[in-house]
Parts: sequence; C-alpha cells; structure tokens
Amino acid sequence: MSEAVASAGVIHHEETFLRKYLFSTDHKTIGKQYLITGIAMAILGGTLAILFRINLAHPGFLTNEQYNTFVTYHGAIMFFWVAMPILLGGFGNILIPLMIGARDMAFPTLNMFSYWVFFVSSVILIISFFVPGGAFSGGWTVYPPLSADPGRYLGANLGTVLFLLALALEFASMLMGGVNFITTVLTMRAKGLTLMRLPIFVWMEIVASLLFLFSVAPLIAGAIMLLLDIILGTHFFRVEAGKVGDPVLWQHLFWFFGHPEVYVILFPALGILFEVITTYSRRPVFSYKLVVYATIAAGILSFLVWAHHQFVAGINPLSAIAFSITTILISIPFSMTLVVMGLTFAGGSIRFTPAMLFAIFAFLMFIIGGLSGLPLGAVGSDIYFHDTYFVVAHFHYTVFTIAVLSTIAGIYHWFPKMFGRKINETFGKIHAWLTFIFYNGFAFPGFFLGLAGHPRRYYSALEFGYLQKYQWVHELMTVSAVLLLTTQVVFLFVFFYSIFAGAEEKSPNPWKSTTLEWLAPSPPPHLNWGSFAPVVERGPYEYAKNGKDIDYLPQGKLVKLKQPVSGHEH
Amino acid sequence: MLPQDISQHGYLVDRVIKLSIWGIVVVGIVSFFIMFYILYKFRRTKNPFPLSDVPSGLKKVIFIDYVMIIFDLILLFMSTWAWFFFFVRPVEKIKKEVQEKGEKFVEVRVIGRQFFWTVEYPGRDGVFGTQDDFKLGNLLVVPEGYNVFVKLTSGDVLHSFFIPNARIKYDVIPGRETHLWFKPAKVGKYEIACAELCGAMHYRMKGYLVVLKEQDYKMWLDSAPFSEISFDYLDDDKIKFVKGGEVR
Amino acid sequence: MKVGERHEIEVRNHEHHHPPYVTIYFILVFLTFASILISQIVHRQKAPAYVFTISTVKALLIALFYMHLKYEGRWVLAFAIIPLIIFALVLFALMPDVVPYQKM
Amino acid sequence: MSEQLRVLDELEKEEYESVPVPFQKLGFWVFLGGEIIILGGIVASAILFRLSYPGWFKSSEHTNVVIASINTMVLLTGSLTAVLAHKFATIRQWGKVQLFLGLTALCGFTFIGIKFIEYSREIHHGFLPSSGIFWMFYYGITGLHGLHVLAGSLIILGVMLFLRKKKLVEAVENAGLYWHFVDIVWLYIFPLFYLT
Repeated sequence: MSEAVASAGVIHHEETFLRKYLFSTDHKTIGKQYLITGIAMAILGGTLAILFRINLAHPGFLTNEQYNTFVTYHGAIMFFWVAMPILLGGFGNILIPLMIGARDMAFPTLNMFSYWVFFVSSVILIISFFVPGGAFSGGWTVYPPLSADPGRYLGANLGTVLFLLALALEFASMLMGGVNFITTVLTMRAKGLTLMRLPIFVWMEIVASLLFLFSVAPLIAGAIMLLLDIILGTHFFRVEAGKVGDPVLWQHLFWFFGHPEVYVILFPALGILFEVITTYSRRPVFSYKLVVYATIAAGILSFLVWAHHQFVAGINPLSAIAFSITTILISIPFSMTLVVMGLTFAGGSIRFTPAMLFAIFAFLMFIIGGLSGLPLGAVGSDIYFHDTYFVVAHFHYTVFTIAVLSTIAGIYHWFPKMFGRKINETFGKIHAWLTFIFYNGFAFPGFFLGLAGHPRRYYSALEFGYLQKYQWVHELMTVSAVLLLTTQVVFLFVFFYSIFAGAEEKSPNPWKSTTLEWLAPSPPPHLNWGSFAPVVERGPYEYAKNGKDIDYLPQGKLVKLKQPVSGHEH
Repeated sequence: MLPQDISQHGYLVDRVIKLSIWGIVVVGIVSFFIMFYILYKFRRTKNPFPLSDVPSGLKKVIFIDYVMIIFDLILLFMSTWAWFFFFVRPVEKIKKEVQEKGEKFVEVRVIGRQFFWTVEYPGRDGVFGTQDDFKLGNLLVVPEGYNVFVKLTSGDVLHSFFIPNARIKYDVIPGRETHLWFKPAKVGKYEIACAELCGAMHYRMKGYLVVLKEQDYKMWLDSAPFSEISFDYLDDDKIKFVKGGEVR
Repeated sequence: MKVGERHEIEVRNHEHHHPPYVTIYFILVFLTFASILISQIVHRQKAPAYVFTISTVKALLIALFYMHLKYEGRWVLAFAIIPLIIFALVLFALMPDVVPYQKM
Repeated sequence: MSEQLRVLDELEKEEYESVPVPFQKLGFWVFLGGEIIILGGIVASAILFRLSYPGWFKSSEHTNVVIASINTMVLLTGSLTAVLAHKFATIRQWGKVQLFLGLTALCGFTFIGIKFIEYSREIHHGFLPSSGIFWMFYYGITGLHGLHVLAGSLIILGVMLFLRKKKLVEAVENAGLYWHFVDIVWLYIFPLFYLT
C-alpha cells in the first residue's frame, strides 16, 4: 500500500536544502521543527529546574537573584516554549492535516512564518538571560509593580523588556498557528469526514486553538500597557505618590489568559491519550459524544474561572465565591472525560507498549492532578493553600503530565509515522517506569510541604523555624528530580539515534490503528497523499467489531485521482 | 502536617482542608483500584481479543461522577462558609458585632516593604494619630483572646501576609487597603511569612507574631521604650525590639 | 464543492445585494456631526450615553453593510460575536474589583 | 489494505468537506476575532479607569475635537473607498479597484500624518504619556490604533500593487475588512477621548 502511493507519481518539484528543511512550508517539516525546538528548550528548562532544586536542597548553591530568575524562566519556558510548541506546534502541525486527510495547512506560508517567529522569540528569550542588569526574576506571572518598575525593584530593566517581547512574539506565532488550525479543520476535511467523525485529537486541538485565540488577546493588551509602564513611565499598574494604577488589573488580565492557557495545553494532551489508549486497548472510545461535549463545556467554563488564582489577592470577596463555584463546577466535565478514558480500557485487550505505559501513567497522574485541584478551587481551603507548595505539586501533577508524559506517549506512538523508523521497545518500557517513579518522587512530597504551609518561590526553607524540619523533603525531591532529568536525557539520545539509525518501519500502520494518518506512507511525502485522496466512510474508532483483535476498520480508504495533484490547492 | 492552630476560628479552615484532602484521597484510591483491576483483567496475555461491549458492572463506574458532584457540593458549602466568616463580612461589621458582644479588640497597621514588615501600634489609647503611636519592625505583639484587626498596605510591591498558625493569609497591595481579622487563643511566639514573590530576599521576609497574656500585654505597653521582652511561655528566651521598624 | 467554485457563487450572490454604500456613507457622516453637536450641547453627565449610542449605531452600519455581516453565515458571525461577548465579560467581571479602588 | 486497493474507485478531482465559507475569509475572520479582543482589552481597561476617575472630563477638554473630527471623516471616507473597491472587484473592474484602493491607502496615511500633528501639539503643551490617567490611556490606545491604521494602509497598498499580477477578490475583501475593523474601533475611541 505504501509502495502503491510512493509509486503513484507524486509531483516532485526539486527543492533546495533551504527550501526543504529550513524554510519549508510542508506541515510535517514545520511540525518537526517545532518539536525539535521545543525539546531543546525543554532541556534548558529542565536544567534550570535541576539547578534551583539543588539550591533548595543545599541553600547557597545559587545567589537568590539567580534562584528567582531560574524559577521564573523555568515556569515561562515550560509553559510557552515547551508545552505549547510541542503539543500545538509540533503534534498539531504534523497530525491535523494527516488526520483530516488534507494535503497541507490552509495557509502554508503563514505556518512557516509562525514557526520562524517562534524561533526568534526563543532566541530573544535566551538573549534576555544574559543582558546587562540581569534577567527578569519576577515570577512567570510577571506581577506588577515588581515587573512594572523592574529597574527599581529587580534591577533588570532591559531583561524584563526582552522577556515581555519574547512572550509577545511567542503569542503571535501561536496565534498564527491557531488561525491555521481552525481554518484548516473547518474547510479542508477529506470527503465524508463530518465534524462528528473527527478524531478526538483534532477536536481537542481545535478547542485549544479557539481557547487560546480568545483568551490571549486581553493579555496582549495588558502586556502593551506593562511595556508602556516600563518604557514610557506610565502607571497603568504602578502605584506611587499621586500616580495610582492598579496591580490587580494585571492579575485579572493575566489569569483571564492564564487559566484557559492551562487547558490550551491540556486538551491536546488528552487528545493524544485518547488516540494512544484506543489503539493499544483495541477498544472504541467509551462515549465519543460525551468527550466532545465535555471538552466544549470545559472550554466555555474555563473562561469563567480565572479569578481562582486571586482569591486572597484583594478581589471582591463575593465574586471570589462565584469563581469558586465555577471552579468546582469545571471539575465535573473533566471527571467525566477521565471516567470515559478509564472505561475505554475496559473490555479491551491491552498491549503494554511504551506509548501505552506512558498513557496509563499520564492518566493516573491526571487523576491525582485533577483531584488535588479541588482544595485549591474551594475558596475556604485556598486561604491556606494559596501560593504554597500545594499549588506547586498540583500544577506539576497536571502540567508535567501534559508536557512530558503525554508528549512522550505521543512521540512513541507516532514516531514510525514521523520518521519511518522504530524506537527500541524494551528501552521504552524501562524509560516509562523510571520516569513514573522519579516523577512521583519529586512531585508528590510537594503536597506535604503545602500542608505544612511552605510558601512558593522560597530560596531556602531554613529561614523559617516551622519549615526547617522539612528540609529532608527538599533533598528527596531534588534527588528524584536529578534522576528524572537524567532519564529524559538518555531518552533524548535514543530518540535522536533512532531518527537516523533506528530499525526501518516497513508497514505504514504498525499499530493497526484506524485514523487517516496511518493510510499515508511513513514518513508521508510532500502533499501527503500522492495521486490518491482519502475518503472517509465511518467514525474514527472502529475497533473490536466482532471480538477479534485483527479486524479493525480504518476510518477511510484511499481513492485514485484522475488529475494528479501538484502544489497546495484548495 | 498542618502547623498548630492558635486562632479561635482556624478550625473553620482546617475543617475544609481536612474534608477536601480526605475526600480526594478516598476518591483517588477508589479510582486507582478500579483502574488497576481493569488494567489487570483486560491485559493482552489474559484477554487476547477485545470484547465487543463493556461489562455492565464496569459501566457503573460512572457513579464516580455523582460521587464527585455530591462531594463538590459539600466542599463548596463548607469552604464558602469559612470564606464568608473571614473575608466577606466588611471589617467594620465584624468590629460592630465584636463591640456588641462586649469582646475586646486591638487594631494594628501592617506595612509591607522589601523586605520587612512594619507594624504600627495605636499605643495605650488604642487610637491611631496620637503621639503614643509607635512602630516595630517585623514584630506583631497581640494579647491573647482579643480580636485583632490588621490593616494591610504596601510601600512598594505586592506581598502576602501569611500567618500559618492562624490559618489566615491576604495579599498586601500598593494603593489598596486590605484587612485581616483573627483571634489568637494561645500564647506563644509564631512566625509570619510573605507568600507573594516580592523580590530577591522574599524568602527572608519574616516577622514574628507574639501572643501575650492580657496583663503581660498591658505591662508591655506601659514599659515603653521597649528594649526587650521575655516571658517564660515564649519558647526562646528573649525578643529584641527595634523601634521605627527599619530592621532588616 | 471546491472552495474556489464556492467563491464564484458567493461573488454572484454579492452582486445581487450590494447595499447602497454611498448613502450609508452620508448617514455615517451625518451621525458623526450629530454626536459632536450633542457632546457640545448636552450636559456632560448625560452626553456619554447619547454619544456612545450613536457610535454603536455607526459601528453596526459599518459592520452589517461595509463588512457584509448582514449577508454572512453563522460561521463568520460566530467569530465576530464571541469576541464581543468576551469583551463584555471582562468588563463586567472586573468592575467590582477595579473601579472602587481608584481613589483619585 | 490490499483489498482496499482493489476496490479503489476513481475521483474526478480532490474535494474537501468544508463549512460554506471561503477559507481565506474564514481565516481572516478568525484573526479579526483575536484583534477585536486585543483592542477590546485595552479599551475595557480604559473604561474601567474612566468610571472611577472623575478627572477624565477635565483632561479630555485639552484634546482637539476639530482635528479628531477631521480624522474621523478621513477614516470613514477610507471605509467607503475600500468597500467600493471590493464592489468593483466582485464585478471584475480591476482598474477601478486599484484606484479606490489607492484612495483608501491615501486616507490611511493622511490619518497618520494628522495624528502626528496632533501628538506634537499635545506634547508641546506638555501632556506626556506619564502625565495622568487620561493621558496614558490616550497615548496608549490612540497609538495602538494608529499602528493598526498604518498596518491596514500597508496591507491595502500591498494588495493594490500585487493586484496586477494575481487578481484576488478575497485579498481585496480582507484588506477592506481590516480597514473597517480599525474604523469601528476609532468610532469608539473618538467619543471616549474627545467628546466626553
């Protein structure tokens, strides 16, 4: 079948190296560029994390300015330069056109442009680390007045400006990507692929893109005002004698973006998990409709919960109650999604491949992460938990799961499709187990620190009498974190080795999966489908039709085209 | 795990914390066991072919959603109660109630600056703006069993005034005045932390809450200028005072 | 049906109802003068209500006819309306938190 | 798989399932949706501060209503020409399209020129961005809006110049849409900073 497509004349316009690998408009190449850049930034962010964790175990390893800077950059990098580019830019770009049977994105040039804007933003971020005056160290939430007058409070004026600039560019690039995703899925689906036949991953990417599109804009407005504060000395967010701005306004604008942002990266991760789990447990999604509706409901609700990050930050106490209610409400669609995910395992015949192991661990960790959100969403207990390590543990159980466990599950799952090669299975299993153990070793103790009232972003716990007795917990966390990063670095070596020298993957569909991307040869050629076109006949998850593992029904079939296709056409 | 609760109303918060923690532990463990059961029962080696339908017993797992919803409602109710008690009622209202009940209260002002707390006391007469007002650095001395009303303001950036032992925390915001109210019920010396990143020395922005017996508090007020203070029930021997609040 | 072809049809539809652009333009000009006049005459406490109402009318004219929203399907309308809902949400959700604290 | 190849039937040419909107227009509206909230967010902040800031009236009297009214006219005229350009594009009279696009771009640059005169007058009177709530919002918002006008004019100029090569109705329409959007924003900025 792959040979068939390969032979059926794809129009090969000879491309220069630059055109093919650097300034390519091919969605797969762009996706890989995003993936690689994201991984590089992940190494950076992880290293920063290790450095300040060592400092927490042995205070004095860093200076306290360095410590704050590293914490700030770790947060920002992991959110904006790792999770988003890999999950939206990387997987989104590679998989969406393949899954919907398109030949490329709707706006290929815009797509390429979005990657290069992202690249520039990462470069600026790294530059901002080394500028005179030091890097920005006010926390990834960039709360003013600390950030509105950095020269005075942090001594890092230029660093802050560059940091904000990098953020703005990153948002711009992700906006372009989002416009592309939405337009592509709405207007370029293969014949017969109705919206309710889309793979859940595509649904999740679309909802995520919409959330990002509508939530990031107020923050961009806020960022402009903040830059004016820094550069022109206005006082939107600063408070001085006779100049009354409002720091809380920034917090609102930031979290109005910040909370949907969490779901912007959460949804694609959930989508990956659904694809992986259905494939390896050979079961259809327990209730496709329920998942889609729950996702949309959660997406809408996510615009109404932002102030739960500010319960004790001086907002109106009555609106705090309202936000607490919505926050608790949003746990319901997610609990439904997770229950559906759990029941998707049920009745299957589960293959514990590396991808599946990672998916299972991610699923279990999501349960912990989601549940641990309740004490924070409940306004009464948040009085105590706000800005303590409980928060840290909570969002590491969600965000680390998103950005690492689910991502790696996706990488193992689609690696043959992306590169036409295999990753060693045994290694993958060991990798999964070690990751799982070390991850819990470093994340779980955070809950106890939180219960003990350990505030976040403390350079050292030794200053406070009531925290000194928990120093050993910090040491335990640090050791696990170091081991965790080591594991991932080893994995990266294997990953890059397998890209170039892994065992060839002959079959286009090694996992016997149903969705459209597995009909294309791996790796798919430019314009994906050669002289064929996919035609969709049924829903995405037709597994276990009559209790026999081998027969699964692919979502569609390839149909020969009379007119050969050349270039992007709509 | 939780530090000792020294305030009269801390139990409200503790109740929510305990409820939520135990609730999520139970729900978590149950769902983990269900998952392990599923993963074990339907593993490839034992179950080579997928079933074409989910066993109806497992379909009941959806009841976890109802458990979640009920749990959510209880949690909401109690947490909102606690929140209402501490922060929703305007501080003047609380003050009036306190006076009607004939309880005693003290007022203090706390100003957060990088990186120390300045505590302003109204002095013996209990009113601000008279010349017996005085300031202390990083030290909040209050009498046991009194209602303590704290006015919070910031001199520069955001801080967060956090007394773990009293289960209260509120942000200190420049340009705004925020309020705290608590009722210390146990003498001793406790720590005040800053829970909002405020700069390089954030982790050192530490104050002390000293709860004295009523008569000791009066004696202490009279004994100005304060050089030092020591009572047998304060865990460490002496507490030095610095006037003007410019301590680091 | 291919996007291109669909567009041809759109074009034909458009030719049928090209609204009277020039007339609308003069209405807009008139409204502008009206709002300026009102802002000068009416008491400054009441003026904003009138003036912003007029602006909204003008905005609607432009959006409906110049931007063809009158003739668009629900997919385009969605992307025009959802942002306005969000704008309103931000505005009203922030009022109790931001407005009372600006002591000038 | 193989039996699938056997049952392959043939398609005349490739077709896509799609919502009934040309993808260029849809994509552009998605983008506009974001833009609306970017400007909406800062305008919302301005409204929030205005509601609590009694001094707004006094400051807003220092702004020049005449210049601003002229600018409003300029923008409205630009909207008219832009939409006429689109009209002629739909009936394939490319000469007129270019003419009207040119006029629109001209309006844009006129607007920016007038804006600069206005700014220089205010700065000369000593009103800087840092001199008060009103002024920081005035400069922030009108400046941001000015940038959008600039962008719109450049887009329209670009469309006009490249029209000769490929005659795109969508391009003309989208450029026009952007212009109208910027115009609508101004319709609210004008009363906010000049009239009330």
